Amino acid sequence: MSQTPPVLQVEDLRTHFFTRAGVARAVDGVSFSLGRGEVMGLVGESGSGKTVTGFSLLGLVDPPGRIVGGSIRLGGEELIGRSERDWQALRGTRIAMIFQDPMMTLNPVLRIDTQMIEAIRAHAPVSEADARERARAALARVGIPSPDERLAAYPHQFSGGMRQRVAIAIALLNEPDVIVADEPTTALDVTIQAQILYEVRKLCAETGMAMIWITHDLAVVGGLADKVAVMYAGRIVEEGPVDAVLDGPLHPYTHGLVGSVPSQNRRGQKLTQIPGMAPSLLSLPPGCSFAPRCARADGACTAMPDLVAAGGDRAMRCHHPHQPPGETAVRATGEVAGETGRARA
Amino acid sequence: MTGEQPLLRLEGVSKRFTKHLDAAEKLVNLVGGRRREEVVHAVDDVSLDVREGEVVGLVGESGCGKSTLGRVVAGVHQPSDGKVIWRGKNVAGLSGAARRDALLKIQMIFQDPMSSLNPRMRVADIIGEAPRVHGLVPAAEIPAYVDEMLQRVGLDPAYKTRYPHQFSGGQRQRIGIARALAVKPDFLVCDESIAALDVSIQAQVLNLFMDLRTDLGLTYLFISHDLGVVEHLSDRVVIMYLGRVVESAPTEALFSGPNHPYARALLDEVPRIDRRKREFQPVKGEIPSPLSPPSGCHFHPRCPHATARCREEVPRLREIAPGWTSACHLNDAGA
Amino acid sequence: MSVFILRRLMQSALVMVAMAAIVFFGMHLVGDPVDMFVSPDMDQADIEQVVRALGLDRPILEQFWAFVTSALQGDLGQSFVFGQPALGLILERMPATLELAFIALLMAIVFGIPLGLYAGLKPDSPVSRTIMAGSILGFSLPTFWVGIMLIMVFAVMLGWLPSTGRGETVDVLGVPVSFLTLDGLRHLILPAFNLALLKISLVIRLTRAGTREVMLQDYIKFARAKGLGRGRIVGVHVMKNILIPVVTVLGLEFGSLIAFSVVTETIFAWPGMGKLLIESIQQLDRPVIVAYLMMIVFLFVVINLVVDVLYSILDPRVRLGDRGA
Amino acid sequence: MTTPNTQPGATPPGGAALAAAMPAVPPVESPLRRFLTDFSASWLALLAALMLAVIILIALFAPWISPQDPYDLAVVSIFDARLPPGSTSMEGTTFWLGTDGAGRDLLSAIFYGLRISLSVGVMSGILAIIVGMSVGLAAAYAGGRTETLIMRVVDLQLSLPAVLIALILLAILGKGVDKIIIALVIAQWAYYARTVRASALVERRREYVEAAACLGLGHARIVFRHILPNCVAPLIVVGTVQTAHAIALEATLSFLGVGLPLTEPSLGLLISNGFEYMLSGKYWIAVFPGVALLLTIVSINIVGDQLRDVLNPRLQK
Amino acid sequence: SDLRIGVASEATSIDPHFHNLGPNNQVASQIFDRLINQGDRQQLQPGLAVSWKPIDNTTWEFKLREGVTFHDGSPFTADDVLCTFARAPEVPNSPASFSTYIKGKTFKKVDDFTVHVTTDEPYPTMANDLSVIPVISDEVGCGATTADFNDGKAAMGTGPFKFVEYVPGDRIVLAANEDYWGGRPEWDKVTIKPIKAGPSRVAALLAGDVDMISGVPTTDIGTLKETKGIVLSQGVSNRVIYLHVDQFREDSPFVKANGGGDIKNPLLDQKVRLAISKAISRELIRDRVMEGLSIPAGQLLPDGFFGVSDKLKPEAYDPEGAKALLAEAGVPDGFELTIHGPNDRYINDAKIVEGIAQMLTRVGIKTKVETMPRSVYFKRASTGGEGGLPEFSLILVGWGAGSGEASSPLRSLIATYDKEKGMGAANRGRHSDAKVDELVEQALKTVDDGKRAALLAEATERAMANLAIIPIHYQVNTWASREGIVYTPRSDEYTLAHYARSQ
Ligand SMILES: Nc1ncnc2c1ncn2[C@@H]1O[C@H](COP(=O)(O)OP(=O)(O)OP(=O)(O)O)[C@@H](O)[C@H]1O
Ligand SMILES: Nc1ncnc2c1ncn2[C@@H]1O[C@H](COP(=O)(O)OP(=O)(O)OP(=O)(O)O)[C@@H](O)[C@H]1O
Ligand SMILES: [Mg+2]
Ligand SMILES: [Mg+2]
Repeated sequence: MSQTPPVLQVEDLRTHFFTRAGVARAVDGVSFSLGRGEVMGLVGESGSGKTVTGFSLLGLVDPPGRIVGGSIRLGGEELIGRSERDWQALRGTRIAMIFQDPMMTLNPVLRIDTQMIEAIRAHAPVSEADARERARAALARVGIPSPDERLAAYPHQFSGGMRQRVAIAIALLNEPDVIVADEPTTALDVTIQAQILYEVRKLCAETGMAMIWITHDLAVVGGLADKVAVMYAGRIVEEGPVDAVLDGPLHPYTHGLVGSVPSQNRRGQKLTQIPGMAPSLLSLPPGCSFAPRCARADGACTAMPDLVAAGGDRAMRCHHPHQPPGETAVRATGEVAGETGRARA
Repeated sequence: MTGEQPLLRLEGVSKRFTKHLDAAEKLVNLVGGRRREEVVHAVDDVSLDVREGEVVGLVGESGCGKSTLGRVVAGVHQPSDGKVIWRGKNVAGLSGAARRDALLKIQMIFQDPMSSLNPRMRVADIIGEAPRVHGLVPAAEIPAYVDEMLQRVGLDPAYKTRYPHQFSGGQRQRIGIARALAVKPDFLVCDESIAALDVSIQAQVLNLFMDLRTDLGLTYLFISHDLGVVEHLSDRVVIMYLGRVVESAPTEALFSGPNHPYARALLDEVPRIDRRKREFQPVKGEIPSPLSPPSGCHFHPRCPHATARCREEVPRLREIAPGWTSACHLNDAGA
Repeated sequence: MSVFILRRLMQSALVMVAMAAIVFFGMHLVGDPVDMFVSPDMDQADIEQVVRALGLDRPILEQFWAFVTSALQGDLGQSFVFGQPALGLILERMPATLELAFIALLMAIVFGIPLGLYAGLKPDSPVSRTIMAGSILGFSLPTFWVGIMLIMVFAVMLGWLPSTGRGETVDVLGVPVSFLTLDGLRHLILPAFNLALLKISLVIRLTRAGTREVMLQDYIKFARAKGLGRGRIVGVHVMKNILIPVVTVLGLEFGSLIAFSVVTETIFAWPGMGKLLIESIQQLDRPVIVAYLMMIVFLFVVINLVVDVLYSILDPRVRLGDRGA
Repeated sequence: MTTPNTQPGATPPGGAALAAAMPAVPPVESPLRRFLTDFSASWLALLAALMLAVIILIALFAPWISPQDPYDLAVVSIFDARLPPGSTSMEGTTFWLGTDGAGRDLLSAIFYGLRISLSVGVMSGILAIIVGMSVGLAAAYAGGRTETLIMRVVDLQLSLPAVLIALILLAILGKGVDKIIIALVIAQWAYYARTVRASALVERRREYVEAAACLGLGHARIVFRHILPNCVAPLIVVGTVQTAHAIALEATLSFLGVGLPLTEPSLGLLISNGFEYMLSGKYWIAVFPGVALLLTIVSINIVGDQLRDVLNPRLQK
Repeated sequence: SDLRIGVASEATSIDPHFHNLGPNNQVASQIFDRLINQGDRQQLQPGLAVSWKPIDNTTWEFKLREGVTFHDGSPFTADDVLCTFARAPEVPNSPASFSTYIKGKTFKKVDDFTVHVTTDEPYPTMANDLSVIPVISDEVGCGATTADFNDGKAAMGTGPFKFVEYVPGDRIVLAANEDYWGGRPEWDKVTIKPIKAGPSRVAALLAGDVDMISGVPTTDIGTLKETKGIVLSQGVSNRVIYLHVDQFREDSPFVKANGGGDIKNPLLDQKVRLAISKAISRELIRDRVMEGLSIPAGQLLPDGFFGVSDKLKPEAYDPEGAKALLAEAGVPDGFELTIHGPNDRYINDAKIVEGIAQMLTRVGIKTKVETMPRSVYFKRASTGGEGGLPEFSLILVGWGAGSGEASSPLRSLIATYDKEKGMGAANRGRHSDAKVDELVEQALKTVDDGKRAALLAEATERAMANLAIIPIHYQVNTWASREGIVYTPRSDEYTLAHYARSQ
């Protein structure tokens, strides 16, 4: 996968919010790249900057926020510094987004067909009938039964799961290269979430779209993604293939995160807990922002660690990382890695 | 189980929410209209025993009646049918102080740490109000008592003059727990109590629950849709679907092999960090409207094994192994 | 929907009865209409004759009963002052009031929505701040004061527009309207604007608040993520959403326009039913006051009903049968 | 391993492992302080608040700061009627804003008028709030048929414009401060009832109410100690706007001749009297009270506007 | 040419007999004639009758004008007169009919142009009575309903103008009667617009929307005088503004001792009433309240009207004298009093009340003011008190003598309240003086004009000496028109198109 040139390459992306209370560095030096058909999970606590990263990729950051630096290259083209008109042409065609709350992402007073057809006709001079046909096909593709009737319905006539499918169908309409999915299943029921995950995976495999799946649920990432990036306070602190990261987290934060998932632990036992809470982005400590909550932190942590490669496509940002679970264990099966993880906890 | 009196017993508890017809609708009916009262069977004939010190996990999809059942247990709702029996006494039959005591012994911990605390009250009042009103603690000792409660849930008593909005989500949840503990309950109903918390905070609160259980010998009804959490915490798991209990089993047994097709679907298809990249075979369809639930077994439209009988006859909950009950016609076929 | 309408009608009937009773009995507590009418030269015998003729000598309950029975047959009594059926008097003057209110409504929409939209889309620009400051002013100025000022400036000082009265009318479907003639239109502008001012401010504020709120919604962001242009987003996604509250509120405000026309009509000598009401109050013409109220309540019932139906048409989420419980 | 304690004091005493896990608490900003900073974000609002304060002070202290007691017929003389601003009376006092048709010093009349207008607005506001609040709370908390019934009445009342209601009521009741207050209360209570019910309904569904029920607290306690304080913010917003409305309404009614008696000249009545002088060149008789009324209503409305923005959590930044 | 008039109050009907009310009579006067028309000072002039005289003690003979036609061309005869007087008292739903002027009279047609009217007793005011009743046409009018008049079907008279259109609330349009017996009027078309609010009316004139307005507010007179292109016409009215004083109760509800205690009603004492009269500066009221537009009054009708006394002068302003009188009457420190008045009835009514209160306060009578709309005021003033008696102690009222004779106010305001006899109907102070009653009754039976006038004057003098009422002033009415139009002011305050002339 790393052989083919990446569809999306993000480097040192920085998006800041200039609020009355100060500058919130919501995204502060995020870098990653995404290959064709690749699914990347972006995990992190609430407020760590996941959504803002997603918005930045589509140029949708509203004042008081602003992309202050870095580079986003989509298929080799630099997006930062483009005009709003250029962005508009890109959105929905080359890069699309799905939001968390399916109840809120569709305009409640417009019919589904209106909302779908406009998305097609905004980008190509397609006839109404053709656009409708494409919309119908898109609905069918995401598993909505009797799409013809559904086109004429209003969003409130759909359940949450159906709405999210419609949103996905809209994102797919113009077959973008990259889809940013911002916690699209968090608000849904477990069984519905399973259905959507199933369909999304199928679609990615079929169309070769790359996807960034934003979530705070490690289990979903484990089930869906090829690789995972863990964000903390606006920065990516660890990145790598899913199995490797979940089985052998290097960064203490990732380590704590994985350890706090109950099913990783033996029943009834105390969970690993990360003390404290996420820092305010307005007053980040100098150096490693996780240091105040980190059991391993020492004086060195007052200096900002760089994102360094850790072998096996992995990278992390820590002065005192956990050891990978033995040279041999890195490639070990999930079972074994799970055991070691638990033993440590 | 026999002989030993359960701490809490639900006998055929139902809770219906009815929207009555108004005069205009009745009039329309008189002239041949067909307006019906809308009845939601939020909880439908649920029987359940909870023994002292036990942690019972209650899972199910959204709208299946988990919270309603929790509220009935906590005494916030009166059951439409059936009995809630607390330490052998029907709560509905109690009155005065006895009733109040029974009510106080069962406390609830809520989902949303923000909305479950009155934003206009200081922490000290939130926690101290009930003990003071009920005279559980002499008025002079309330401040010390509040401090004690705060410490118990791991908060600095110095914060007690603050308002809820000045705390983080996890801290607020602790305040909610302290408020419940302040009336010295025996039984906690936790309704999605960690769902709204951040990943790293969830573990803190879960650990607190486990500590309280060992320290105070509390009994829990733990409502959650996160199977991982339920598995981790509970001794027994009850699975609900559209107001009915479909399966109830000891945790280990259930997670090793659920009996009801719905339970199986739920357990299988939910992503878990230790089972990655499995091929999903999700249950089809969505949870039906509780206003017009399917006939017979509520699950039959989504069930891969549904038969004609499932469409007509409501399956009864029957014991398939000691302490393990399930409501599925397939069990009869096998038996 | 039919249930909804039925429910409304039942409630309205109840209100009308209650209203009639309250006003009927209330009106009998104040003053003595006969004192208002009789000419000074009349002696007591003549006066008593009038009292008898108007039926005012009978016990109040009997009078009420007579009123109710004839009201059920569509007769709301005879005006003391005009000696004509009160309802007829009101209906005769209704077109003038409705016309005024309609034009005012139109002005509110034509001025209010674009300004409000602008202020909502650019909440921090100086123009928006000016619009909002202006709207607060428009909101605060008492109608009667503005009316006087309008006459002062546009009729007296500048002489552009006539000061009072209704201009030339032409009959459309038997209803006299004045907006079709130049003279009529000229007479209409000032009072209509006077009446509209408050509503313009209201629409501006409503539109602005709606716009600001809608612009924050996820679906707007999603529409942008689809690559839609600003024109389409504002013109379709935002507009359709804000139109719902604006139209409903405006519909309901139509009623208040009719009510406030009492003030405007008095100042501009506009021959509508508001002026009739004020005069009837001053002259204690009880039957007209009671009939006016019944009429107004009825009108409002109709307006509310229309607004609700309109609302359900505009907003797909609303199903009328479900409301009210 | 040294744990850099960047926020000293954040770790509570009480050695449990749990306590050690305690995160720092955000710096305390008292609600009042936050409210004040938010409110003063707009200089216009600040100015309006200041103006309102001055107006209220004037109204409160009118008898002490007015050059003349405009009700004292022994002082007021029609000799001094309709003097332009800056004239001096027979007795030598200066009428800074001139005099009206009865020879009252306009400045004093405006001060007293403010007093009456404001007290009519505020009194009716307070009474309407009390009535509306009780009704709204009762509706929200009782639910069911009671609520339906109450809300129907409220809806119907709201569908009839306040001017009309007040107009008819005053036609029945007659003139007088008490009468107009009654009329305004009847015309406006429904706004408060609706507001309170709306927010009480929201609050009632909040989990803290359920928690209170779970803790065995009584209904009255839940309603008044828990629900009510949380409904106050929208009530304040509606209250300010409605007070401004009430003042304008009173002025309008006085203008229409059904409001206050001549001897208790509110600003509305002063304007209404001045209306007669509109074309006579004696502009001051109508214009100065008009400006006073305008300043009052505008400043209340601006303050109300800002309150709405500040108290509305949805628009909070 | 056309004339557009803005008037203060609206006619409620075109039916001339529906309501005996100023605005209605004003409109009727232009469409219909009376047997005897009233001139600008209400002097009697031949109308449809060319002459009238008593032929014996109880019979009056009216000779009718020949050759007069109604607007539809039909000739006017005695039949029209008879049917008119038959219909006038009988109009259904009439809130105030003309029956007062007709009852007790029998009409007889002698020939087509002679009518005899007989009464039981001598009836000197016959001509005055019949000068207020518009004559309608036998064919179209007498059988018609009020509605028929309003939509024009029956609105057919012999007057100077023909009915064209009536849009209630908005306008009445009239056209010249080409064949008017008194000569074709100057205006081809007359539009009468009711514009109630004074400033609006003035504004309409200034804006050129109307050519002439009636009831110019006193406040605007100064400006209008100075406005180029506007001319004013002013004339004294038959309306006297006066105070009624409670003279029948020992404890009057609105009179209190200083400090609020009860007190024997001092108003019963003529000296106190005189003190009040002396305390009031009628000149000041004229100058400061009425903008010069009133004439201080010393009796019931202005000079020049029938039956007024030439001995009576307005009471001079004398505060010291007033204080002395109060002291003499045993209330040297005055007392507390509330004066009541309407605020929407007479020119500047509320302000006058307030001015009076100021003046009374200055002589020691601490006076409060309460004004109210007439809809409330008159009922309370007449029957609002205990037992249906007048409620107030001191009130401001006005009286316009419709017939232009002193007998009208004497009979209604001064004569002892007596339901049976129909006397003192508006005597809200319940002043009672047998001597005055006797004089008035005698006058009402005296046909000889000279004797009657003397009797009326004597009654007036006696009543005024006793301060049965306290007259304040006579209103002066003002019309304003654009330059080129002059209006001859009428003392009955009517605005009639044929009294307006272009120059
Ligand atoms: N409009 C804004 N104004 C100011 N700050 C903002 C704004 N939007 C986001 N931020 C800041 O950016 C930070 C990151 O927000 P973001 O929404 O990306 O978090 P997230 O990781 O998506 O969290 P969640 O899991 O809760 O969705 C937040 O802490 C917030 O302070
Ligand atoms: N007060 C109420 N009035 C009417 N219906 C209600 C009420 N409370 C709950 N219901 C209905 O009862 C059903 C069960 O609701 P409940 O809240 O118990 O579900 P739940 O299992 O807790 O769902 P979730 O996981 O979303 O919290 C739902 O269909 C809901 O609409
Ligand atoms: Mg997010
Ligand atoms: Mg729930």
